[in-house]
Amino acid sequence: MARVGVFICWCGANIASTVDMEKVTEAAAKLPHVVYATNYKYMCSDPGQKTILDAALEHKLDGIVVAACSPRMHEPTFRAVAAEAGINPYRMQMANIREQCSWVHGDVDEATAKAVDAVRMMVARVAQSLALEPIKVPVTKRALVIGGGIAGIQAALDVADGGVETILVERTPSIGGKMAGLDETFPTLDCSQCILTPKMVDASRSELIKLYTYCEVEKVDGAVGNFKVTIRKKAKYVNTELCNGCGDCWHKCPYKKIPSEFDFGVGNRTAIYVPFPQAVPNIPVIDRETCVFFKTGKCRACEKFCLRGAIDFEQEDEFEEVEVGAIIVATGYDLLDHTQMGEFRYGAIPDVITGLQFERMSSASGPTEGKILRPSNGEEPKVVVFVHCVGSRDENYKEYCSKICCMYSAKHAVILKHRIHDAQAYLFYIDVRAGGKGYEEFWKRACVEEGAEYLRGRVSRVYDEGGKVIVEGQDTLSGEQVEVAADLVVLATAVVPAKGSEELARILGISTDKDGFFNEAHPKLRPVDTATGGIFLAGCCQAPKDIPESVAQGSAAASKTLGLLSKEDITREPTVAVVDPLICTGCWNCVNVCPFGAPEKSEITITVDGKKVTRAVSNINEAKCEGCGLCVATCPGNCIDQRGFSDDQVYAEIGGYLERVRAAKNSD
Amino acid sequence: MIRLNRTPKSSAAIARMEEHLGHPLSQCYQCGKCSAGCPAAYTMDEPPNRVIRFLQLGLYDRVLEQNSYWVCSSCETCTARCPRNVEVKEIMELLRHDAYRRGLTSGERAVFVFHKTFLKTVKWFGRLYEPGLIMLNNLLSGHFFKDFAAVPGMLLKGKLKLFPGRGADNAAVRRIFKYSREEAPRGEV
Amino acid sequence: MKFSYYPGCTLHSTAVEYDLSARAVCKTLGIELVDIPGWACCGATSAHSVNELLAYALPAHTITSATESAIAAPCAACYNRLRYTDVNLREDAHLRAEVEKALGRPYRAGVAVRHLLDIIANDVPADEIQAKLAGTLGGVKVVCYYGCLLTRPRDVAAFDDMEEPRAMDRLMELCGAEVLDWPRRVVCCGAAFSLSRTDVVYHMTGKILASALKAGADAVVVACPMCQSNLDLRQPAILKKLDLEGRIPAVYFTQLLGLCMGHSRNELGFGKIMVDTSPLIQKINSGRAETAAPAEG
Amino acid sequence: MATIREELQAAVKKLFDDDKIDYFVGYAEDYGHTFPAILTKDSDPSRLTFDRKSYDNLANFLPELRGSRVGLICKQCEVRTLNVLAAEEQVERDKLVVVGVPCPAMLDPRKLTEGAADLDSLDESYWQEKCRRCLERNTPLADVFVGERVSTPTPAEGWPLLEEVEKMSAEERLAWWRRQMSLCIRCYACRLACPLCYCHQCFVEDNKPQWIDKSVAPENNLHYHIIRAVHLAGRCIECQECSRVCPVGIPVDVLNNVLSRDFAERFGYVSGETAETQPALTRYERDDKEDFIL
Amino acid sequence: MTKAEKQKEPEKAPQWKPNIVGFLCNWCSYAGADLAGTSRIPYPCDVRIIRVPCSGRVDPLMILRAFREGADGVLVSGCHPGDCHYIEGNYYARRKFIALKKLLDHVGIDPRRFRVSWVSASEGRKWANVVEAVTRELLEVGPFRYEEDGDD
Repeated sequence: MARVGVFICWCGANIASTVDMEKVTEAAAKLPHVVYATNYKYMCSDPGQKTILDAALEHKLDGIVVAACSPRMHEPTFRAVAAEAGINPYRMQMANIREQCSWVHGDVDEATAKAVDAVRMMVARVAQSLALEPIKVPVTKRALVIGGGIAGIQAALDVADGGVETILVERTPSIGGKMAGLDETFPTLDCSQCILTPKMVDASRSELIKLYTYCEVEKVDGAVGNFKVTIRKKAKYVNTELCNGCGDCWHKCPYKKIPSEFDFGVGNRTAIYVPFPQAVPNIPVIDRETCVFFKTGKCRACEKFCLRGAIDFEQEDEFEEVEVGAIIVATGYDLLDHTQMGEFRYGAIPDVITGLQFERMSSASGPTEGKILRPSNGEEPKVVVFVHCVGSRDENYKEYCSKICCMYSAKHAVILKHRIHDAQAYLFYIDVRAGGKGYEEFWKRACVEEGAEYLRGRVSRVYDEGGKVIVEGQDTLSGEQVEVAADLVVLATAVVPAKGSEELARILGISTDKDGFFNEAHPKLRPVDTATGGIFLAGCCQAPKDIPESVAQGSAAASKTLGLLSKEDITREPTVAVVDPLICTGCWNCVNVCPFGAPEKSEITITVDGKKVTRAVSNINEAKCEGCGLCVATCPGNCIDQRGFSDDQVYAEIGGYLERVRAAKNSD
Repeated sequence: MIRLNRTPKSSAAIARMEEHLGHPLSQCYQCGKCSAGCPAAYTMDEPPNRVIRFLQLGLYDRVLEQNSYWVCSSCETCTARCPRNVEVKEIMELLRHDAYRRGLTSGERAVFVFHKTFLKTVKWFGRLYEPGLIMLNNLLSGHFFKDFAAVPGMLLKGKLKLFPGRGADNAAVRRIFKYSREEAPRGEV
Repeated sequence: MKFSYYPGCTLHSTAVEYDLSARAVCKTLGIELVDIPGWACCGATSAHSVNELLAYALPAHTITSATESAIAAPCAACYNRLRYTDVNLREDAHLRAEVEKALGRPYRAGVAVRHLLDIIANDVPADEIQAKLAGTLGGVKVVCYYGCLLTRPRDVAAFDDMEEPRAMDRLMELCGAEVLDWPRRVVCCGAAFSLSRTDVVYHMTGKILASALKAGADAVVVACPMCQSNLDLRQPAILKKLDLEGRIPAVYFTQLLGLCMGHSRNELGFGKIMVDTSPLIQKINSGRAETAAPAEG
Repeated sequence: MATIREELQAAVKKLFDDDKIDYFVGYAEDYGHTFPAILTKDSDPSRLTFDRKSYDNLANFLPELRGSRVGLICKQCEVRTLNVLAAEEQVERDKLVVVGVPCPAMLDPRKLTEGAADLDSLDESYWQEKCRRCLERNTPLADVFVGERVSTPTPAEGWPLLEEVEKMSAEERLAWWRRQMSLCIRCYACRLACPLCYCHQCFVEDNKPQWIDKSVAPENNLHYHIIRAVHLAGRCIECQECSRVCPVGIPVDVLNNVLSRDFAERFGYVSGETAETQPALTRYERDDKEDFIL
Repeated sequence: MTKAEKQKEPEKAPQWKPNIVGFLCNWCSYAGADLAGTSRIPYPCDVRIIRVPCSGRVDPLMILRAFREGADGVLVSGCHPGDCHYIEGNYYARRKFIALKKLLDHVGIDPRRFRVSWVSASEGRKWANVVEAVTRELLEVGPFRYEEDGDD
């Protein structure tokens, strides 16, 4: 028999005015396991707590029931009291007789009966409650950042700044991300590369940051504090130890007309290439898909001209396993493909480009050296139409606002005016969302000082006629249909999660929203965490963001990471699932349903009928288990139980209540 | 359908207007607060913000065809409340100046005539002579006996003088009128 | 205190009671008013409507003709035009040159243009006014109507709040009136269309009258002859059109102030108001008697 | 039938001779009965047979033989079972040799009279119910096929007994099931015959806590059968072995059929359709239809 | 009827009250029930609440156990689909309950005896309404007995 003490709280008049304290105390005292029952005006007060402490010692209690407010209110308080009294905190249970009883029921008899039942149920539960100890998991003091754009770079720099080794994985040949390709940045018009490249260099020089460019995360095992990550190092066909980035190879590569991914097709690259001149690391890779040697077996021009003999056609993808304690995901964004949209003629008009293509053109280090030109004939455009919300705020494509387009379109209009003084910009918009520091002022500058003409309304259709791009739209402010004969049309297409993020979500075991952006743990209070411990988010992979926001979140994720990795070990609630391996059949239902990947397939060897048998069984990774109990309820063989919410406890609660009902029924 | 071309602000009138206002018309971001508070908007062809919108799109002549600026009462509610400090009342007045010069009434002949009459009496007497204004106005507008019902009472109470008052510096006033109409670049009555 | 006095055209005709009461009150308060020799019409509302230069030159003539360093203007429209002119001529040298050509003499910058309400409410200390009061308004209920041009725009007519002016309210409270809150203190009455688009006046003034009646006021207190004329002269016709009962006199703040200072109704030109003011006077008198009685008993 | 028997024996002998399998699971005949038999290399294959009384679902033996190379006679029933077991990783397909047979439709022992002479010629009225719904009689997964392929008649629709029960009112159904359950002696033959009841310890034997009372009160029995049906939800492949083996004749499979039919209608779900078909209760759609949640 | 019996009658038939077991998930419904309390929204007092981490923790065994122990009704309440604290526990729970519901209906147990609801932490009012509705229905259905003639 357990030795349970029941402590009933008046909560002043909050409970005592509706629930008969004496009756509940009297009933509690008669219950099995109960050796002491009392009531007090404010159990949570100092004297109230002292009452519990004294009684615990005097009556040698090994379990406590506090009948008071909701456990969501004071469970931590009374668990601490239990601990002080030398009773395991998990053998303290609260009967909720305030929020779910006295405050909602007016009849004293009914409320008192319900309170007695609540106490009965909790006493039965405490009697079945095991003593639990918090789980401690040691922490690997190393971080992984996935994605080498500005958010990832910032996160890596900040984590390294905190003295923690950081692995930065980037799938393209250089870090820098989208920001490396931008021209001037709103609202201050400072040059993107001028502010980014120093950070890229810092990242490459830091002793604590290991750059893994041209690499991808292949597999992630383990849990918070101890992830095992397999990284695929894609074959570069260049020996990075020997290469000094002299550039002879790509200058000699005969195949020069490959549309550059970095330039979004505005410029070309060779088959062996660095994506842009300021690339970090400044080491080329051979693109197997377009290299003539890999296609025909002939060429090897790069190899011939490389004086250091760095070209290595025999390279293969390699895999490396690293151990990290935390992961920051910063995989960024792509633009929605407007060539799937009929109103823009499915991309058939060369003079209809995207915002990022415009950036590459206007960038001084870009393929046109900063000249804004019509792709169709290479002439300077004089009339340029910018279209906001292409695919954004459109239920046929993406319902959400892509957030950055208003500002970058305004910036484009300003840049256009700066580069081509007699050019006129027209901007079709629905709202101008300029909610950042200096953003509204910048927008005003674009339309008042730089003469950008804003037309409130959507573009209905674009077509080419007589060498012009005719843009048909509506100016809802005047109520008039308008038409512009443009030389160039720039589409602010919707920001979408980077290609492959859904696959990465699966690998990491984190969830995505309906649009494929990674989900934060709480939209307001935990915007940097994911629901999976130890995995944090930064930048556009979570939602569209501009540079300052991406940097801020990168730093925030870094600070979360440092906080986590500053501990020797992590303490977790012990209310996790446990498998009985002797009866587990390895049907993997638990593995299938667990949202956190906590049940893992493992084996045990046991002796059955004198023979050693190896069986496949499930094993719960306590570091991953969040304690939802889904596997427990799913296991058909009742092989899994949950500590702190065990079958025994629930069974006891049901019985504690219905025993009385059955007795009453039988006496009829 | 408006066909927007490279220089929508090519209209000289609009360029002059912007120079006069001291700010470009694009200063207006079409929030509509001017129209929201305008006591005369109810009788305008287009409310003030629309007038500005048409001007932004270069449709100066279309604006002149509408009555909005004639029925503006110059109460300045718009200008006073504009969050972007657009000189809305000023825009209306500039439109009136131009229309007056061109003799465009846009369906508001009575208003047009009133201003003409008013200035005539001021020009003649140096000060406003109300009975004269009423009579002349009615004569020119064709409403011969309008508002005369009130006149006997007003006369009884000594509110209307039968003869124009004296004392104004008539010579100075005539000089002002002459100069404003004939020589001044900003005048042209 | 000495001011050049610019009554404007209306105070010499339709608003003669404003002129009478303004002079009487100023005298009591020791404000000396000096007539401006050869003053001319300010041009409102037509000059600025149709000819910009005229709109500046006419007020400039009057300002330049003033003999004192400050002008007191009782009419809100005149005040507005004069201030506009002064502000713009000081800021715009080119415009000033044009105007001076029209005037044929240099513009006299530096003359302060003040509205009479501004002077009485802000220059004369409240206790000084209080000292001159011989009686009260006996708790009569009034709404204060400032009209559109008295406080607008912000940087031209800067003596009171643009949307919620209180100068007149304070004066009336000082006089012992119950000043009611109402939403139309700065709404335009449509004076510019008094003769040309009477329907517009009916619409705009009608809203003001209806609002004042709804507030339960015994009188509308005004500081502009244009407003008064619209509210007063056209009131019977407007209320008939709106199908509203009752009459509400529109009186000048100077008239009520003068009444409390002991000037006679005749002196203040109460008889010149078209809407019968005797019920108002009666209320004031009975209110005075009520407040006085307990003090005696 | 004689030919299939010889072909089968030859095929099994070859599998053992070629060292492809450690065990062979099939049917043997003795004393005029057909019963399951597990053969090793040393066993005599001449008793192997396959006829219309080869009722048992042989996949039932697979979890036991996990880890060994097994040859197995597969009717359509076993094929679907294999898929479910494969999805639940209870069998390793690469260690399995599926011996396909043309299924002639199994007879319902309760409909057979003593000494019926020619079993081969008995018509539909003697068949087991499940055989009327058979989708494919020629073992689609077969690695080795013995005998001659047969044509599959158009599958019958409907669940005769289930529909009959459903015609009753709620009170009548409760009474009917109570009567059925009062017969149950908790011998667990249903569980034993079921190829998908492979738990090392059944929930009903779990006494920590004792969710379901051990005594044979009808409601305890009903709860046992309901939970068993829940555990088989989206897994039961309707072989009806549970009912066939029930010594007191409770049509246990009706409860399973309730869910088989409902899941097919509601989720478009067919258990054991492929080896990748996950158990229905271990997956979900965001818009799963239901009409009872407040 | 004797006089004594007549006098006894009102005492012997107190109004019958249903016994309802409620399994509430800790994050949404339990918090929602707390909110009904803090908002002082009254509702019938016949539900006894068992706190579970997630509606996905509720095993059909628990529901049948409650009936076996004499409950007249069982109510399971969790987070709305898409809002589960554990991301997707309630989706699995929903499927499980669809199966159980179907079976209970089939064997002739009144469908009103087993209810499921989605109540979020902000839906104190909804919780009160749910209890109200469930209680009202059970009052209509009456006490639950498997036994035909009271044997056990």
